[in-house]
Amino acid sequence: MRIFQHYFRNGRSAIAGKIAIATLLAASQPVLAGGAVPSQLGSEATVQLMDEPTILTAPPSDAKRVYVLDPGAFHMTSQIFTIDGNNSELLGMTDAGKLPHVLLGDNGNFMAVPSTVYNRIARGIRDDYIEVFDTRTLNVIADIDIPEGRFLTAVMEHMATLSTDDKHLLFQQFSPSPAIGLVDLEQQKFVKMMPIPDCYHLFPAPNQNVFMHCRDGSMLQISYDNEGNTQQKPTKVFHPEDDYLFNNPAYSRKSGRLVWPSTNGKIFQANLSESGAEFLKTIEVFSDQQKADKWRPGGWQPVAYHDDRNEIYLLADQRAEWTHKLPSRYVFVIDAASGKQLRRLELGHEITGIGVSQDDKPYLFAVSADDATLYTFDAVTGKELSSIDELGRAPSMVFLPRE
Amino acid sequence: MRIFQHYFRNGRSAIAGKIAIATLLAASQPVLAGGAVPSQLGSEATVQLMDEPTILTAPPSDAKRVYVLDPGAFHMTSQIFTIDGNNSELLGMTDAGKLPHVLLGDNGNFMAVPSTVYNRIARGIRDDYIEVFDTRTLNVIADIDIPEGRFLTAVMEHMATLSTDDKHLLFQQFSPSPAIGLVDLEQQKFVKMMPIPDCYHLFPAPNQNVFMHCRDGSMLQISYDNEGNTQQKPTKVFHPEDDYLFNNPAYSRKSGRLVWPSTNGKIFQANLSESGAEFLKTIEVFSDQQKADKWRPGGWQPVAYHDDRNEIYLLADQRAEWTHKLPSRYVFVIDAASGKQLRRLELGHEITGIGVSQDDKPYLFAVSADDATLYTFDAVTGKELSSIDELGRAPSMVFLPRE
Amino acid sequence: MNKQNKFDSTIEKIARTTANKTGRRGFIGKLGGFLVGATLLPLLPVDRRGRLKDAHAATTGTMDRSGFKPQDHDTQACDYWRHCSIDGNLCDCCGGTLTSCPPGTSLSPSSWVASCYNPGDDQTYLIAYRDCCGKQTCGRCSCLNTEGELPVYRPEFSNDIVWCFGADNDDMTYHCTISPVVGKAS
Amino acid sequence: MNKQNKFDSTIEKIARTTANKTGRRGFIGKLGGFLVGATLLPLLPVDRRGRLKDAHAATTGTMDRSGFKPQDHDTQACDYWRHCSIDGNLCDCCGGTLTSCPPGTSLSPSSWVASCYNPGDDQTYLIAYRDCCGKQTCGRCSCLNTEGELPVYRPEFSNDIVWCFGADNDDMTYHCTISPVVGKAS
Repeated sequence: MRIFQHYFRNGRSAIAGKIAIATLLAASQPVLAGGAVPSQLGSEATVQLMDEPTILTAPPSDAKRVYVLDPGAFHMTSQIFTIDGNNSELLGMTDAGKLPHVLLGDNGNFMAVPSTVYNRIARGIRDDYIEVFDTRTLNVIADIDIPEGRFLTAVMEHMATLSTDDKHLLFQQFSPSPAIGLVDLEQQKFVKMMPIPDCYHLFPAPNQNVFMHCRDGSMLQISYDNEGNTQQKPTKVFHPEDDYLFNNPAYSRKSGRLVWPSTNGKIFQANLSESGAEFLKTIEVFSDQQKADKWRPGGWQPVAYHDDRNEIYLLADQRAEWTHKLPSRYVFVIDAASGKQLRRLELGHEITGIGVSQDDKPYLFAVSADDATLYTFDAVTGKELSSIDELGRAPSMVFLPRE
Repeated sequence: MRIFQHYFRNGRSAIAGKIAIATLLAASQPVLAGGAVPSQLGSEATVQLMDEPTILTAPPSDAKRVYVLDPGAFHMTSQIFTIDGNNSELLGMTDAGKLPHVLLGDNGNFMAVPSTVYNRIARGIRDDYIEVFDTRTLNVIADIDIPEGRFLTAVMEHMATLSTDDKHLLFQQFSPSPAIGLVDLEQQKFVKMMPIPDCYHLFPAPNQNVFMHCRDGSMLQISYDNEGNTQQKPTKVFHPEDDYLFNNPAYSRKSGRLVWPSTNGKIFQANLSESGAEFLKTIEVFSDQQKADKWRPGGWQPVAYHDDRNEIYLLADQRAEWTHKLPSRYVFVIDAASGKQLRRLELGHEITGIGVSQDDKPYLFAVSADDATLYTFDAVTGKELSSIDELGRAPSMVFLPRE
Repeated sequence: MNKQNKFDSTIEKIARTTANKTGRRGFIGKLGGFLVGATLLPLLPVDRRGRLKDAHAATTGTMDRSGFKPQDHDTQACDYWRHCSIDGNLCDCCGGTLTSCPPGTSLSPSSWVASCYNPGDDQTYLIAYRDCCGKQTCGRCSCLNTEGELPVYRPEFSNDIVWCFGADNDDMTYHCTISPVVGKAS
Repeated sequence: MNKQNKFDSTIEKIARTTANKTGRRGFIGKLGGFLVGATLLPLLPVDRRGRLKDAHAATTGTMDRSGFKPQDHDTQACDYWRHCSIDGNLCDCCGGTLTSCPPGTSLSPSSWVASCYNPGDDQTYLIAYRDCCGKQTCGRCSCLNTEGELPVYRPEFSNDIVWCFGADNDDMTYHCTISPVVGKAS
């Protein structure tokens, strides 16, 4: 919250300063852009209206606020849809560049978006940056330059993250060597690329700790100071090599619970904290009969976790091996403590990604890239409540505050 | 041709120079972009192949080379599809920004594309520029900065043009005041914004002349020198106020013939040359019976003209008034001398824009934004010969060399 | 057919008014005469029944070659009467309303105009379409209506122009369009 | 089912080879052993019958949950056997060919790999997918094949990465993918 207010006090003027510079640059051109109303248009250009046009502000974020990301298929521009999940009402849209991340901070009051653009569409000069948006006005409250180091992949939720206290933003670099980019949000500046071994994903823990998952099946705990100096400590190996983990696990910044399914139907769990990683008993989701009937998880964002109910939501369907990224029509709800199947929700649509609201009457949000539609279900009864369509080209991920 | 060779000699190094600067800028960042193959990938990153991958070069342009533009619906990025119209084979694609123009020079050997981008997707700092592409390699052979003055409208073919000798490129500005931007292609530099009255479109004539169409129904002949000084001379009024002309007339840079239909089915014609505009007898396309049956022209790029055959191709259908931009399923072929209907082609698809090849076995190319497909017809028999689909979001225009 | 004629005569009236004010062969006319009349009209066909939010808001009411057939109950459909000359996206489907821009966009003070027939009260109104700018094309509720739409050489009636003149930050980028009323057109 | 098993064992063999070379818990393995074998293989299933150009090249052969069912005659369909692990656009539909980039793109020297079964000769081959870069997403013949595709922490088998490392001008932008053969995988 403190950071957020800081943005409003100082961020605005910083942005205004940048725009002033842009204007100065533009003014040095022989002719200005079309900002002014052309004189030859006459009075109809600013005709007086009986209606009073305004620019809307969205209501404050709540537990059922949903953001849907449409990155297209590796396209150069993306759209983020702000949706009131209570009634599937669209509240606004936010633009981003190639394969952006959507990071919700301060209980959903701000949204940080690491993004990448090129000055000639898909070539020329690359520019990586982080935009911070007020989620009510959807105005930019900070624009932070970072090195051109973002790891460009089909968007993986946890390849960039806010720290648990929203003070820092971390993003992953793959090339030319593995590193984490550290950004100080309070100072609105990039700090350092922190070298790491060959590990992936970023799961924040309190007091400037972050965990990564490494190729060998272990986690790596990294502590960093404000200057980007790190201490790194590996955990034990927690999953076998032939259990291939999905690219998008569920992680709760609030509780530190990591929930990570494999393509063959196991779920690995850990509680991450400053003191280390506590690994829980592996869950075998499907019964032998279900396995024989080819039930397997699948989708792009296939798992969600409800903190207070300690429930895991897993996208699954009857499918052949090696079809783990295709959509699913069912969600299995699993007790995260016992590993038992609690219920199975039939969604009736081809679903790519899911999320669940963290309130006590949770809704399950399910996006279909095929339909370009977000469907909303009662997470307990599985009843479909509402939907909203025309969400771009291939919306594939949902994001909620506090998840 | 001379200009084109000049590009190859000098343009390349100019571009290389720009890229070198870009690289220097990038190098001053803490970390470089992903250009190098990451060391941690090991040998599989540059694995030796049995196949020999190459980068293709398109065959030389011919009369049936077709370019299809997909600007989307006022989107920030566009695609231009290079198609061999002989067989509907896709030869390659070219990127552009918001509402670009497609200008084919030197018998189709180069393509100049005036374009507009913003550094934060749809806001921030605007950049207008002209990219010149070699149509065989689709490489950029020049990138010319221009003032941020392009008139941004749903793409109108003749709001930018090459001069008849390919030495200059002209583009239209609307705001803050009407002007023509003059670009010297040989010198690869912007020359001047040349003030004009409230006129639109640019139809080039030899020896640094260009004609525009003005609100009052007259043309304006503009002569310009290499420094952008102009002499301006109006023609007579050639069409009544209530004959609303389509936004996309057909114009032959080769012959100077302008063919301009109105939404109520008249066709106005003029021969434009250095010595002025010669207006021809107005054609009434439809018979009284056809008018009673509601035949009217319609589409976004509704007319094409074949120089040697002196034939006009007009998109039309049975339709209500004020539906002039909706697609049509028929083409009426009109003798440009007599005004007689020669034949009617039934296309069988909802067509947005048409073009005709200028050879002696002409093909009619018809793009459907609804289908995202280019259909090819024998322009004489009307037989559908081939088609190619998946041409972006809403391809609406076709361009051919020498038209 | 009667309504169509009425509509046409309205458009023609605008055209003539424009011509009268500035001379037939002048540059761009003004709608001055109109505006004086308009600002005196107190009663507006503003939809006061609240918005009929349809959760499943696919593009509906798309115009075909049989022409624009206005309705007066669903503001998020292309055939809502006020949208008679919109080529673009309805802000009502993009996080805005019939007369408000979505959050984070900038409202252009400039507009093109059209004369739209309201089947609810059998009256024709002048609509000043304003674009909300500074974001990429919204993409929802895409409409191509051209009732009374004129060529680019009559820019004040042309919906093919990016109408972002005067928007904040010089952002000449189209997101969506709102349909505020100027006043009665007849 | 037999073929499926055979395929799986190939993938496992790759995985084990990688592990053996570098130690199971090492960082990123190398396919060295593979490459030596591959470069000795003279016979390749290159399609020498010429390209069967289909003028109407809509995306066909899309994979569903029943799995990848390869064919060996239409290189522009998603189910052509060499494309078994492509998430993206076939360059063959974008102005390139099965093994060539379209004009104006840049060919990345880096690649991810997969082991694909060719029903024409009942053999399995190692394919090194290379991305053509420097233009926006082609958009034609969009395929989502995931046969043997592994998570991002096994990047050499992951098709979710923009594989433009080493492309000209640092253009880390995805246009389309080609499917050259490395050699026999068994």
